[in-house]
Amino acid sequence: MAFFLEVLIGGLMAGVMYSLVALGFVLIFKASGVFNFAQGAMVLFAALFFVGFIELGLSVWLALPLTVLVMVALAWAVERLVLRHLVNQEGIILFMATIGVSYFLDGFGQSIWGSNVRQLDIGLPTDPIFLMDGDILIQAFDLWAALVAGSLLVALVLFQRTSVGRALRAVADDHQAAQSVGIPLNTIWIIVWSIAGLVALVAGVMWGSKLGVQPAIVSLALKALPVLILGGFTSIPGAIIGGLIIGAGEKLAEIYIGPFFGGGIENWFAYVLALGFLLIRPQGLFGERIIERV
Amino acid sequence: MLYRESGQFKTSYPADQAIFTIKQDRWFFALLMLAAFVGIPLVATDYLYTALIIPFLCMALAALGLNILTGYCGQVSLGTGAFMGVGAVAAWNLAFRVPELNLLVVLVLAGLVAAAVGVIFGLPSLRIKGFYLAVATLAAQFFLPWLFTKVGWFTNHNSSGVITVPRMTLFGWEINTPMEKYLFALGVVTILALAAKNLVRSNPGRRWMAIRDMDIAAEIIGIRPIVAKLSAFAVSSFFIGIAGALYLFVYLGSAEPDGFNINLSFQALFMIIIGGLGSILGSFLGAFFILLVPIFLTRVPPLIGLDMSTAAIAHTEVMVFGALIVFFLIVEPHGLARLWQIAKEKLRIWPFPY
Amino acid sequence: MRTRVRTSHQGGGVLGNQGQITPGFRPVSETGHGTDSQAGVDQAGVDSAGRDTIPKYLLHNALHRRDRPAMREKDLGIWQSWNWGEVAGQVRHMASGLAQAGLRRGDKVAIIGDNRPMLYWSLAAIQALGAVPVPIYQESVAEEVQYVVDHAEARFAIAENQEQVDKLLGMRERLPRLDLIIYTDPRGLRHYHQPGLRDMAGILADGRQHAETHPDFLETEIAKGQGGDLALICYTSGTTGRPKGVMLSHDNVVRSANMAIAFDRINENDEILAYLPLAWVGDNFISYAEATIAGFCVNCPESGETVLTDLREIGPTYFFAPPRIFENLLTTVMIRMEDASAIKRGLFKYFIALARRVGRPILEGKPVGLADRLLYGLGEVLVYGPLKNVLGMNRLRLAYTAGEAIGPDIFDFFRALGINLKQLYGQTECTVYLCMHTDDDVLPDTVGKPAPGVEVRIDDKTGEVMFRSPGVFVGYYKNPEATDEAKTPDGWVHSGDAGVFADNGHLRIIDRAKDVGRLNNGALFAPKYIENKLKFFPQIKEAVAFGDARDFVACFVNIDLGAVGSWAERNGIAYTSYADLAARPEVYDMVRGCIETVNRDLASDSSMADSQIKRFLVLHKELDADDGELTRTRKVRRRIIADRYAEIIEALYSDRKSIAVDAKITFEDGRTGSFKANLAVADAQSFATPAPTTLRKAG
Amino acid sequence: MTATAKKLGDVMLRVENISLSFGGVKALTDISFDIREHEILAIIGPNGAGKSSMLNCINGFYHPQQGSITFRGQTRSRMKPHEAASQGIARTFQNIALFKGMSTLDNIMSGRMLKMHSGIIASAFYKGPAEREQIAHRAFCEKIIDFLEIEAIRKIPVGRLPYGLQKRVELGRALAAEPTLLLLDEPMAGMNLEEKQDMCRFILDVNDEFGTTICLIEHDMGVVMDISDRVVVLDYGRKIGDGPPDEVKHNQEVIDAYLGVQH
Repeated sequence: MAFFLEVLIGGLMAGVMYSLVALGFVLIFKASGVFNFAQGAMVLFAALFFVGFIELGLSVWLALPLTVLVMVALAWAVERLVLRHLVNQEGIILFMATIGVSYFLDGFGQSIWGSNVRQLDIGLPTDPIFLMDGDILIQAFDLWAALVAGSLLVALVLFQRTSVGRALRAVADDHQAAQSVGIPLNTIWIIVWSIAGLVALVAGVMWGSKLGVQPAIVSLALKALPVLILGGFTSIPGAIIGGLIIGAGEKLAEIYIGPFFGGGIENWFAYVLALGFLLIRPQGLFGERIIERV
Repeated sequence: MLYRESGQFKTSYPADQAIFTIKQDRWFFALLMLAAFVGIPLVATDYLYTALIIPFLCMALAALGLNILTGYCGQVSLGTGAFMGVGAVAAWNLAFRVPELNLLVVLVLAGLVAAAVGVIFGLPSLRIKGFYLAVATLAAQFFLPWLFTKVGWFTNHNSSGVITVPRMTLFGWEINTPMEKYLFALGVVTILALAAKNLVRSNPGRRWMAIRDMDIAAEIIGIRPIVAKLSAFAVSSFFIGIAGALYLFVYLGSAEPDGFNINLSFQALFMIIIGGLGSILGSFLGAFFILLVPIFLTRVPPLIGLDMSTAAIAHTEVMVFGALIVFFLIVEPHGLARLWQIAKEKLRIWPFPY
Repeated sequence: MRTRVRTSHQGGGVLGNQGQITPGFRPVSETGHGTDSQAGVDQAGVDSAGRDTIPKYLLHNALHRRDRPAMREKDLGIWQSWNWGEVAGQVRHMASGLAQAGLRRGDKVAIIGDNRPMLYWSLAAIQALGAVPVPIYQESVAEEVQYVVDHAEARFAIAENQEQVDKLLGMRERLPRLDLIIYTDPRGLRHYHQPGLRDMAGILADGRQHAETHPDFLETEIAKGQGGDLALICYTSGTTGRPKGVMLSHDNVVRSANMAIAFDRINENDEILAYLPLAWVGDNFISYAEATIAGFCVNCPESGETVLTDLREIGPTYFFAPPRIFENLLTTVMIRMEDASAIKRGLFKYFIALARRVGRPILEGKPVGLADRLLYGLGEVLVYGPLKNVLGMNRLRLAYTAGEAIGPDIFDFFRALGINLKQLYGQTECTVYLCMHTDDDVLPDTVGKPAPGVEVRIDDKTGEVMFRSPGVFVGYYKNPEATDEAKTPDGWVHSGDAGVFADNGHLRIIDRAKDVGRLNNGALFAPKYIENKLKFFPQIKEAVAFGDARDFVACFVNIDLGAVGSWAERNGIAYTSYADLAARPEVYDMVRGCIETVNRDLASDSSMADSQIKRFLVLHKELDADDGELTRTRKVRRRIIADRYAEIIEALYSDRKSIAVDAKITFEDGRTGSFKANLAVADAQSFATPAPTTLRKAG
Repeated sequence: MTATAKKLGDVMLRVENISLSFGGVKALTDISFDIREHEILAIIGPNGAGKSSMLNCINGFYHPQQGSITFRGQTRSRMKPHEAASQGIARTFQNIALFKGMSTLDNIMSGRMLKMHSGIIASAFYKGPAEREQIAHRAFCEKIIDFLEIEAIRKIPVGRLPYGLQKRVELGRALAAEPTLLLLDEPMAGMNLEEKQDMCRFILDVNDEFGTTICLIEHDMGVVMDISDRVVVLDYGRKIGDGPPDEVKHNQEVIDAYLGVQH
């Protein structure tokens, strides 16, 4: 029982990480209908720059804003060089475009900062914490991560209430409406991608300091996709809950089902879980139902 | 400019529906085939075969398969690598466990196995569309290679998990040298490409394109989505499976099942984006282009006197791919095939602009 | 949908029957009978084998060219094809069917519709029975149709489709002699139950039955026919009054055709596109008579809109077109090239210039420098070949233009491309031709020398062209006075055209004889000659010159909406309608430019110097055949114009600067309205005649 | 040839008390009417009256919460569109739903899919049965092309065609299925007068030459009065009129609906 809880909590904590990446996807999808496959690459990208700056001797508090700038610049570049030219294309084309972007960032980041694994320590406590008189062990780091994720979420929810936030939701509904809000579409996209960039940065930092900054992060980030299917592409809470479910689900599966398959199932379990889920509820946990009109 | 179509009128539907309706095109294609079957074997070096030509054939076939699914039926898939893996593993097991089986039979059976698996993973397409489906196919991409590594039977419990191809013979013809392998692959690919062309210009093709262009209308004229989509998955996977088998048999020779990973999937996807969605020709052009880029990147920088570390080259390669994709999607979403088509049109109405 | 009677199975009928008539029949080798059919044609075009009617040649083809293509039609997306065997089968059934329906020797049968195989076959079927086909222009309005059908006393009418059937039914009570209307395309006629209306399919079905019981009915009927029999009555849309029915005998047609075939070495390998009105003697002559006698293949376009596409697909080897078609082709070529890339335009300009220099000599086998030959060869690859390909002329070996004078540079352009374009002069009364260019002796402003077997002389008093030939028509149907007017007792015929023989023996036509007038100062005035010079400008579509019994020459001009329109766009001149564009001062200036060029040209020829145009105006509406201002063949109807526009004409000869007109216009949807327009009358500069040394040498 | 020249057969399709709503929003309320063999029935009504929804119910794209639709004697519930198609119901759409990537010919051929049976294998070989089938059906589709007078655009991708022609091609695609009931959703929307006249001619010809029963939605009253044998009027999802054109023309409720009187 205790062991189960420990695994469960561990899984939930891991899930938080997925949620962080998924959040980025959702933000962009909600605002621009673009399925941003590059979110994972953005996580690595952010992490690379962050750790890179620190290695250059900058303090965390200097590196952070700098990296934020980088991510904003990136958002601007993406809008300028990619989105702007694909405005009226079908979603699937944009999706493929983001795959391209993903590759580009991947290559770009690494050709600047190299591809070897880097340790990242932003001073988060890593000592274990024992609950239920020692039966359950939790990494303090995971708690912190959860904390950060939580606060980020709160921030986002608050942001949604601001005029810009409302504008963003207007865009999600339809682009004409966006114009009426008074903020040009391009600007809105830059904003959204910047925010997604920040989220990516947070995720990157968290993951970087947990597993070290390395290209593998990208493929880890792919885990956010099943999360989206579970939570629905357009729901922030969905992203969080989905993340938790996936995280917990795959840990538990690894421990309790894995052995029958000789382990290593967590790199696909999430997908199969999501896939099964799709068949029952295509629009995801929190996604709205789509009525097709003729 | 080179066309002299006037006087080439059609007095029957078969003539009017032929693949190449213009005499000049038929000549051109005939020359191309001549070059492929006779010319290349005369000039190509072993390096050329192994580094470019053979992988080109295999990947072109894979791209062709993916194009049927994505380009013609509009269903995005990121599972190409995995389905190639299915084909490869199936073919290897067949060849290994039933040695007396004819090589062609092996390929076909491997393709059928892949097709079956494809259909299974295609099931979600009945409920979900677009990105959802793309994600769903990732499940296949991660699950299948894992399966092959975990379940020893697939690799005959080989400790290293590596499968090595037994020596190949076709009707007593020993296929050893790169050239022989090339000719074999070429034969297979040619036949399959023709089959693909036939499919897309008759019922199945129209069914797929109808679903792609407007699935609602398609259903209302009596096309059953389940049939259309699953047949697309089946045919696509069949091609990809055979491509995978070739990839292992004539290109790699020996491989680990999880070598058929997501990068392969993306490579195939890039090939059809750059080559041209919904075009048989495009699949080949795209494959050629994508495979040329790395060779280009490794060869050219030294020539212009700057030496890049292998890592640097690898990274630039990835970057270039990314940039190319975005570039093509923006500039010519229909890829090289469309450029080719435009050029051809220009020649046909030369000297007029329209 | 059009009913198609494919006859691959019935075609055998011919062989079957022939089998009984000529035992041991074997198809002759292709090369063998190419000459065979021409076998022994003497100077007068008489066939030694005794074939003196076209149906007799049809039987010959059914026997000796059974499997060669005879006819194609673009229908249902492909070129449906019939070989001579199948055609003969069709004709066999149609003839039997018509006979069953009561068609008798000597009856007249009206035929009205587009160029459809079924209608060409009906020509043969009707002639086979010794009846006389009377083709009618398919765009004729009901009244015109009624007049011809009634005047020809037609008992039967074969109509292509609902449109034509409606015209006939609408006039039914005014056509007492018309017993039966047969339509070939049943679409939309499902609910027509009028008596005396039948589907051709039914006729053919009857015919098929009858043919089974009377296998050699067709052969015996055809055998009864003789050269002297009437082959055809063509109603000429004369420039004045009611159309006259020109009667042509089989001798006329067969001999003329045989000589034309020999003249241009036309053979069974030729291909033509039948797109000119079936009712025009020229199409009847080429697409039916020549085709049957020489045994070449006739291709029918899918529809009016697709003619150019079909032309391109077929790529005929033998092509006949009035000048305006070549004009339009050249205009579209030039307009399309405007938008081409600079490089292409450069290439085009360079090689066309080269072609204009050396193209004709090369075509006519005259000596040309090696360098030029090589360059021309390169041009053939880069420009001429592709161009001819796009125009559907790359297989063309023989092209004729006739009916009107053709612009010299249009004419030169096509010859420069290596297309053997020649001119021909003739009329219905002489069975199509009198003079033709020979391949090696071609001049843009003449119609060539009299063809073999044709005598031509100029009446020294009136300057009218007179002729005598085997093709001379029998007479005008039910109009002996007119016949006597046209024919002199000694067999010479008044052509009605004024012409002159150039020193080199070529004939040059200047105008209709009756239109040649004199200015008040006594100088010769040939309006058509002037008008043609104007019409040679692509911007000018029509022109009407006045001057007879006047002090000076003045003219109306119709601009060409296509050419001037795109010119206007390129020069940023906005316009709403034809009338609006026509009234633009810029357009007036442009037209004045053209007129003054013509004046210069006229001035250079002392005999014409006085015909220089002093005043002109651009007409607010296009002259139109539907309004009776032009003939169906787009010839100007002077009388009608003269009284319809009397007021405006007076304005030309007054000193008024403008004239108000009340114009009727017809909208897209058929409604009509009228608007007030104010036409400007403009002056043009004229020039002094230079010293006689620079007189244009004839030809 | 006029619509009145033919006799109307018995009921082909019966709509009984249909009600349809999307998430509470009522699109159709208790609609009932018949469509008779060989007739041309027009459904008219202001925008948002539920006309298209009605067609969508008939060809199985929407599934009404209440009521039943009986086609040729068999009442069906939750039928799929492709099933409706295989029963002989074809339709065109308000905003053209052609397959943009395909040529005119291919679009029309695709309309014939239900009649073509050669499978993957046969098609892959092409030569032989598959080709023979293609050709047989090509010939039929060419007749439709000829009928609709669109020879000139046979091989042009429909995406490049002007609006009016696209409408024609879509009609052609529907005809290719040789339907017994043809549903036309605003076949003349956005056409100029000439195009409308052509379209009317085609609709009448179809109804006449092939005896196809036609149910169409149209806004142009002139057109409706000219070509339809019977008119059903919808307003706010309710049926407010049903009868011959001139009868409906004088129905007060209808007039109000069109003048937009509140009720």
